[in-house]
Amino acid sequence: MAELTLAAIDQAALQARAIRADCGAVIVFLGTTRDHHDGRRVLQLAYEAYESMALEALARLEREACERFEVSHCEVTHRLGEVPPTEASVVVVVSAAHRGAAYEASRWVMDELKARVPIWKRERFEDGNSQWVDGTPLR
Amino acid sequence: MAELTLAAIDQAALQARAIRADCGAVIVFLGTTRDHHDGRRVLQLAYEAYESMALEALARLEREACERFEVSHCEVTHRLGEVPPTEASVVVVVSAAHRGAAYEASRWVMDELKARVPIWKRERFEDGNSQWVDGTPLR
Amino acid sequence: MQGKVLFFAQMREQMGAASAAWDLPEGSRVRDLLASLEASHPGIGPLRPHLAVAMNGELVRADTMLAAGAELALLPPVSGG
Amino acid sequence: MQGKVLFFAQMREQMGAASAAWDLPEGSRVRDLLASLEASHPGIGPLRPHLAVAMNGELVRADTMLAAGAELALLPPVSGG
Repeated sequence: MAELTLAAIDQAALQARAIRADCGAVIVFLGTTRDHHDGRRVLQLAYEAYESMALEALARLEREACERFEVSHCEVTHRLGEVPPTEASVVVVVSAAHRGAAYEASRWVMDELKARVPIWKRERFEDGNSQWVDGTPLR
Repeated sequence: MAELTLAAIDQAALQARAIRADCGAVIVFLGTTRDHHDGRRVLQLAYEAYESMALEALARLEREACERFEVSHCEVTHRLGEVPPTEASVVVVVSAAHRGAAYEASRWVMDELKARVPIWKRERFEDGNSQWVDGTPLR
Repeated sequence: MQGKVLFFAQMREQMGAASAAWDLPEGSRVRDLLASLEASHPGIGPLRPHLAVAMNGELVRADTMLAAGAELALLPPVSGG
Repeated sequence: MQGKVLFFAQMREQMGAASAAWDLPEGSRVRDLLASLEASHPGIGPLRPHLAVAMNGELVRADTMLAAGAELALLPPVSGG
């Protein structure tokens, strides 16, 4: 089930729900915070969301992934608030009988998430400045 | 570092080594044991390997993945011996600055692994029979 | 006709608030709301062409009629992931 | 000229052993080893066209000359993953 969380993402729980006896492939995608952007050192990322609409959009991505690809299970959790470097801001877990569909669905979910979910990322730099990351028009 | 193991694969350790502050994307592929094959119930899979050559082949896949794709880290562990349903027989972890390269590298490693690593899978069925799974000529 | 409007990210910072009430004549459209906000906060001008607008959680166009009591949301380009 | 040969998967089961010693004249090739094994174990005939052969851990062709002391390995189609 799609989730937004202020705490660290519980990857183990996501993965436990995805592993099924009829599936041969599980793909876990973790989007992690990088410590540099355009040559500047990033101390922290922070995310905010229009939560009700973002949750609905994530749930729709999960459903569409199962309709468009031969996958049995798709679940997305996005973290909000401050995310320190190397921690995951988003985790997508997909399971399928065969790996080809699992790779395609996972990639599709991440591509769509970047354009269809009202979430915004702000970078805080070592020099004290911070800025909203250039985004994609919501569709 | 490529590894063959008789015990359950230590995914947490693999993943901890893959998460780096300069990488925005980590992809974990788990190949898990299915409980059916061609309509028959599979109780257990067992793997055997020509271990020295299989380890070298896995290590070569890791190196080639980093050369062919823009990925920072690639590590593969394959389990040997008996693997109960829903447990992972193989785990591939790839990290990269950008997710496109990570997806491509992970998929490439799994495709190549199926043809380039001397490992064999035997299925044991509910009816007591067992058989070697149809394979791919080693190249 | 009244309702609420939510601001996010850069839009929230430009407006200096996370939300506001709107009060516009019957028959007003989304673009009328945007124009009235820009009149009071000219700083949002550069952002305006890049905004998406949601009404009650669904994306709407600039010429969509406002509904009484609706929750609008002004959404700059998104950067989740 | 002597060496060792390893058998895996179906090949191991057909041979009834995981390995054997080989002893062939100087100048023998991989295909001579395969032929001598098939002579003593005709059951491997159907497998033979599908086997890959490694010598000291590297894949070799049927016409590769055997090296004294080499470890050969007979490798049925693989199914890792």
